Amino acid sequence: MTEAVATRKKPAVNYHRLFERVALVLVWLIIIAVFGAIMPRSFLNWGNFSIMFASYAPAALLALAIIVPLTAGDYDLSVGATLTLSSCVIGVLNVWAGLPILLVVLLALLAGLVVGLVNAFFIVYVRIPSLVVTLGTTSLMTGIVQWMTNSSTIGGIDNALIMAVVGGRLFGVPYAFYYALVAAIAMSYVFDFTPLGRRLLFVGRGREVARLNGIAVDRVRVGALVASGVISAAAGVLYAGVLGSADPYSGLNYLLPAFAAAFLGATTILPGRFNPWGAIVAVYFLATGITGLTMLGIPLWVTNVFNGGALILAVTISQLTRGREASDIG
Amino acid sequence: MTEAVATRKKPAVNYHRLFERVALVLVWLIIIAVFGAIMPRSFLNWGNFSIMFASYAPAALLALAIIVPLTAGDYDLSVGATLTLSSCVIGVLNVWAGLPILLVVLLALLAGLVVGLVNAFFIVYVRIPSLVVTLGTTSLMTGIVQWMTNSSTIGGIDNALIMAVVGGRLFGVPYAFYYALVAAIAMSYVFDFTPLGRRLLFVGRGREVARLNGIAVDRVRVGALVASGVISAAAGVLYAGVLGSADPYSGLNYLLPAFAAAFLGATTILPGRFNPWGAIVAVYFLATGITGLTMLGIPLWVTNVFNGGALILAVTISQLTRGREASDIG
Amino acid sequence: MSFGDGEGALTARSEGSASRTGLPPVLRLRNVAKTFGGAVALGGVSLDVAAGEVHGLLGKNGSGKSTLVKILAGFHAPDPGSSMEVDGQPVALPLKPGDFRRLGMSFVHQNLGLIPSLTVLENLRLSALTSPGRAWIDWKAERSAAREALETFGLRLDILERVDRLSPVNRALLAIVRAFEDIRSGLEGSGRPGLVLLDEPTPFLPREGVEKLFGLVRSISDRGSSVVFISHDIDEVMAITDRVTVLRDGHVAGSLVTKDASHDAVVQLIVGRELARSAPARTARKVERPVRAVIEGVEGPRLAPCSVTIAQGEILGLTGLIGSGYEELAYLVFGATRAAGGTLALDGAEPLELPAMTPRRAIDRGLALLPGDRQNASGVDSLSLLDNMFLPDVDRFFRRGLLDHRAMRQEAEALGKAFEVRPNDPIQKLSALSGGNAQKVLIARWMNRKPSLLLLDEPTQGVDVGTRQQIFAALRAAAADGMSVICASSDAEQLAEICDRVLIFARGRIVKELVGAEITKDRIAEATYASLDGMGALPPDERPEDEMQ
Amino acid sequence: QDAEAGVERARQALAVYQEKPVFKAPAEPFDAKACAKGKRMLSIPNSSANPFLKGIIDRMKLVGKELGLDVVEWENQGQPSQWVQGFEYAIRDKFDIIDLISGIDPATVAPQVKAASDAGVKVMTSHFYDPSDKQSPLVSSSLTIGFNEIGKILGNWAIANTDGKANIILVVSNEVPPTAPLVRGIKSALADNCPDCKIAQEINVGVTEWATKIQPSVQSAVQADPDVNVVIPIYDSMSQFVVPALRLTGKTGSVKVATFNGTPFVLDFISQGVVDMDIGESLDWIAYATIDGHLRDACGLKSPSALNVPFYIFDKNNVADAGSPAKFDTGYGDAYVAGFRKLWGLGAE
Ligand SMILES: Nc1ncnc2c1ncn2[C@@H]1O[C@H](COP(=O)(O)OP(=O)(O)OP(=O)(O)O)[C@@H](O)[C@H]1O
Ligand SMILES: Nc1ncnc2c1ncn2[C@@H]1O[C@H](COP(=O)(O)OP(=O)(O)OP(=O)(O)O)[C@@H](O)[C@H]1O
Ligand SMILES: [Mg+2]
Ligand SMILES: [Mg+2]
Repeated sequence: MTEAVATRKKPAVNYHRLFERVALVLVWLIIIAVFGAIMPRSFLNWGNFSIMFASYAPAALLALAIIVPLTAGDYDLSVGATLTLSSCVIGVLNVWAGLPILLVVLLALLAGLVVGLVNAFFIVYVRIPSLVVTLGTTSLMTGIVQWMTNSSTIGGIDNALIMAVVGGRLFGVPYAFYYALVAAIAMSYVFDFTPLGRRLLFVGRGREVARLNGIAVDRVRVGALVASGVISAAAGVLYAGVLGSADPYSGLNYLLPAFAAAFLGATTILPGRFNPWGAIVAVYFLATGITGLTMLGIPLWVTNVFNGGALILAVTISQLTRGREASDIG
Repeated sequence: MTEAVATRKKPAVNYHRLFERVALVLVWLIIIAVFGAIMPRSFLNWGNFSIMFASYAPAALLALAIIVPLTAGDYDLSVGATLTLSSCVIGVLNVWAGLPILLVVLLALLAGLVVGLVNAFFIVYVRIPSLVVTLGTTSLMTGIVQWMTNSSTIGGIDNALIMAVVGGRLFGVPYAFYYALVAAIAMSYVFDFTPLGRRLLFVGRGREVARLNGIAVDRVRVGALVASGVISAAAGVLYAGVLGSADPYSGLNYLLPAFAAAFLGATTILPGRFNPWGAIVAVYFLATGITGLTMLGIPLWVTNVFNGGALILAVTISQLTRGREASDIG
Repeated sequence: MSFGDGEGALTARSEGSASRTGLPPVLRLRNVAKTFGGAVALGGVSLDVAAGEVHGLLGKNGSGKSTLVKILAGFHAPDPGSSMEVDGQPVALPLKPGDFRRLGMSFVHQNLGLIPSLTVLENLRLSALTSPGRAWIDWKAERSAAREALETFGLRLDILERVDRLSPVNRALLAIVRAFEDIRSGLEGSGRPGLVLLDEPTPFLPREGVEKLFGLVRSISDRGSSVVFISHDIDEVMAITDRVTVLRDGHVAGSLVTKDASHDAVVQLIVGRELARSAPARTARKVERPVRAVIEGVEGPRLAPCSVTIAQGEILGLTGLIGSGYEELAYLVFGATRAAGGTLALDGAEPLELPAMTPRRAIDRGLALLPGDRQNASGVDSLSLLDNMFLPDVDRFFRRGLLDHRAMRQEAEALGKAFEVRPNDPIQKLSALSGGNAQKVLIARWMNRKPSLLLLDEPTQGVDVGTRQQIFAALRAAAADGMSVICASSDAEQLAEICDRVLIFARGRIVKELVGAEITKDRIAEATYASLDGMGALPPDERPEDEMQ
Repeated sequence: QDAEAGVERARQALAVYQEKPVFKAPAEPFDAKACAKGKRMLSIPNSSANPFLKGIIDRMKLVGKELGLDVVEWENQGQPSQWVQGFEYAIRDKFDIIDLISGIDPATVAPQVKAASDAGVKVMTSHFYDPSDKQSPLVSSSLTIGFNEIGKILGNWAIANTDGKANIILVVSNEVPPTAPLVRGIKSALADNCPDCKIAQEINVGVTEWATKIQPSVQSAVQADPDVNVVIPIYDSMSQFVVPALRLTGKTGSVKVATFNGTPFVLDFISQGVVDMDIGESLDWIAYATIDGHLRDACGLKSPSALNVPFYIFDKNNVADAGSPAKFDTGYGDAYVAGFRKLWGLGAE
């Protein structure tokens, strides 16, 4: 009998779930339609979207960076500072020290790796809560960046980087976007189609269970933190390429939006899990809103309200859809 | 026999614990001694400390605000934005609308209360993780403040407020400090000597268990979030009083330091628990470091390194003292 | 009075203290129902608990016992239409948090309801420390009250110790002391007898602890308070209760007066059918079999170096009093807890150093461990059955660079069917399954790997009688195919049913080995207790510090 | 006809800023060494992280040293609580002058300014007020800088370089006080000299949000109105976010960028051809002028009301003078050094 009940219930549940999975995408399409109706010429053209795709690529990469340790159960608040560090490493070594750009990019990624290792050392081996450690390393890195750059913006980064990031275009969209896209594809492959992804998930959801099932929990956590360091350093490289300069201050401003996108992304595609496509959709959903609103000439404070409101609303709806069952995120 | 062993072990344990409880205070005294030795005249005088006590009072209050929901197991990232909101409410209503200052202060506190209720609604009733909700309300409030103030700093707040905050002095220390002190005393009374404090603690450490044991978990959490809203609004009032003006942007800068202080404070006085005196010690420990370094004319980046380094180091030592047992904080 | 000075087997409840007639029932429930998002946990339960009565509440896993208890604790809100009376007075449902105190109830919950990261003092005095209406906590008074309470119950604990540093036994005792202490102080305060609800308090307790608990139960029921006692151990229930009510699928299946009922009648009422107890075919397996594993000198926190050999296809039982170290062996061998020393040789191969053992290595060598702590160590509630089933060997499905989700799903479905998991939907979260079904999934996880040596810790704890038989059958079938099993359990009946050989532990050492026809429930129980007596001759300061003190 | 005249007026107005700056004595000569003797000045920048302000203070220290004036920087991270501490430090340590340099509005620290004045420490501002601003009555003297004048330069430059068809996106930060006079200047130049020019959009971004908001807003604005031909980020540090916006929208070169501050990396942007002009001031000159003005006030002389540091337009024609990579006070000539030394009664260097 129980069986029968279960079978009868199934379609209803799946219908709900399907709706939840695509809800944010639908809302995205709706706001595109609305802005498009108001500004058919300026908003609804490929140029507008292609630019939006490219200019939010660093933010998208940062959101991707965050969800790796989040899935494994650790918060990495240091991604914003790592982005700054990486782009300033590029600025200092390329512009001031005159090192070739390719080497410098590698060194920037290496810096991200080192940050990840430092975080991991304190989080995994000393067992300090991740929030505390990454709060601390954020402050540390901010100091180091100020020392390194003399607190000044460094312009004149090698044009090769700029060309590689925003110079070339494919279907009218600058390359920057495709880097983020490739990262999302790779990450969603790892998350969903490799044993590593499963291990990450298990470590995040039940550390002791994972350990007793032969998963090297510490190694997975270290790996996740290092990955987050390297990916946010890559976001820093993209950022330097998009700007053509290195700014010692801007990274931290991307921290809260990136977290917001990660959480918002966890309400869509695979609701209840941090997932790369969800994060990407969330970043560009918010970007679309901001772009549309600014094109309408609406004051910028509205975009803050939009960001906050969209996050709370989306998570609320997602929560209500799932009948207030305890959420896995956060 | 077990008894005997236990008795024999006890003093050693207590000695360790005692050391841990006062370690941060000792380090504080040491850095005071060091700076004092270097700058006996300018650093080591009451005037220096009295002003430091007063000017970091809003930060101290903010750290106190954070630990209430932290103890109950919720993160409140919105305290920084609430501080801003409250001081801008004062600016707009007092300077622009000309309302009397006392009424305006009440309205500012009321605004904090409303923020707390909104957070609580989504966190407790809709069951969205606190990190997500308060991230969202931060963005919302930032927008609202920008709208309210036209994104501009509002000077000329009623002198009565300024006098009440930094005008009068007791033992040379402006009143501002005593407000924070009173808050800490009240909070430590509630935390340690009232059933409410225990309820808060039980809710934070085990929600299900607390509910099974007849604690109205939801009510306690709502209360904690509202308290945090009101206290950070009070921090905003102090802030407006210290400056005599309302700045729509500065609040967020206090968020990470306040969290750092809350966590750092959880390594001292009552190690392993968020506690008001620990938070106060932590705020003024960091303030002392920054003040001393500034007076020495040491470049700015060093203070960031000091902040981050102190946090990580203190928590590491605290963690090692307790033999890497899983920590409760974070 | 102390939990420590236990004596022999459970004694049957004496006459005379049975329910007092004339008084209204302490607790009267009518039509109490609870639905969790469509799933019916309780379908309208009516129940009376008389004053001074010890009332057994029985039923298979998931039959709704704990749900009922949690409704009374104000944790769950019952569905509309439910009604409740206490001492003849109607009580408004749902209960508000803390109402139960006003109504004179106290609880030992199934998971004890303690907060691990707080101190003994805070947990013990929880209700006093958190009850509203006091402006001030007098810590000195609280400390002495806590010491006094522990003293009264003969429990020697440092009141400032964190609960997570206590042994499971002491944790259980702490919860029990708290419940009885609350009732005692309630009785002193209002003079009104109360109601203690014990939701499976005994699995953590050694025999003498159970005996002591029963002493407490009797003493308060003699003074007019009532007790609701939940357990899967029929013998305990027969020993202590006056009356039993059996739940089945959220409904009352029946009610019996204990002294008029037989063991089998109770079992039948619980299961809903007669249970054929299969006699293990031990005699046929007396032949010499090749050795599967030689464990030499394994040493752990509570286990003195000891050696164990197990043959292919053998089911080896480990038991003893709690704290005797038997429960550690499996974790040490698997590398879940770091061993202080010892080696493991499998199938005649080179011996492996146990201190260097990790779960990964153990799994690679064909070992499997099913921990006793299902919630925290065994399965992940928030993930699907499928994920849980293939956790140790997802790699197997990694083909041509992709995880083969289809194959996983098919295999999971087949596996679920084979182990009679209900409902068998591999995509569903583990949390959607009842405890017993979750346990089946987790056993399936390991059995599916065809391990050469399966290590089990309390495999059927909290599992109902029917499911138990299924699990036993599966184990026996696998053993017949050559799998060796080490099963640590405090449940003599279970060991008697499946084991070829049983080792009895005391104070970290193997003190006795039972084989063949010696393996009966009674012999195991007897040997367990005899083990203690044998140690009584030791000089006092070499007395091991067992949990009970 | 009228339009052409306007363009011509604009060109003429610009001419003076395109010549190498000349030194004009702000006031009568005085004995600066005697005046400075034993005096101490605490310079509190808006934030020590700002290289522009840091550069001024470092140079003031050098100049002060020669005169015997002890110049101390109050290092801070832009947090008002730290400014407050700076005031108290100055009062306690008996400084003679507190110099609020470029950014701290005396109104935002009114209680402290009052306390300092009461304690006999003269609070002065430099490089903060526009001459048209209402100044805080608590401040002893202020060395104003012509933000309004800068606005006019920006406006006229836009007119002149679009032949009177400027269609402008303005990027501003309203919470910074100099913004208002500066924007007024731009608007008045447009009103006076170019009735056909217009401001397509005025984007207000708080300083803390520059990094996240400027680029997308400028992109949207440029796309929303394809006829835009000038972007004016009023402070040149904003331009690091404006440049990529134009690059992505493919408008680099076709949309001109004009800005103010003379920050080196922006001057480098000019040589790279992604920014068209930047109005600069010599930091060293500012340092000399500030010391000059503050000393006069401290010694009871009449302080000049303005900083009198000339503005200079860098564009692709003269940006090479600023060095490669550009520096903060290169390219302005050094007429002021001799000028001030003479004024102060010092010998030649
Ligand atoms: N969160 C849930 N979501 C969906 N179904 C659920 C959920 N929890 C329980 N169920 C269903 O309710 C039914 C009863 O489960 P319950 O846990 O009460 O069983 P149980 O009696 O405890 O069994 P066991 O003896 O195996 O523990 C099962 O069919 C289970 O699938
Ligand atoms: N919070 C919950 N959400 C959903 N279902 C639940 C919840 N709690 C219990 N259930 C379901 O209610 C039913 C009754 O569970 P309950 O815990 O009362 O069983 P029980 O009789 O105590 O079993 P056991 O003997 O295993 O302790 C089960 O099907 C269980 O899955
Ligand atoms: Mg169950
Ligand atoms: Mg139960």
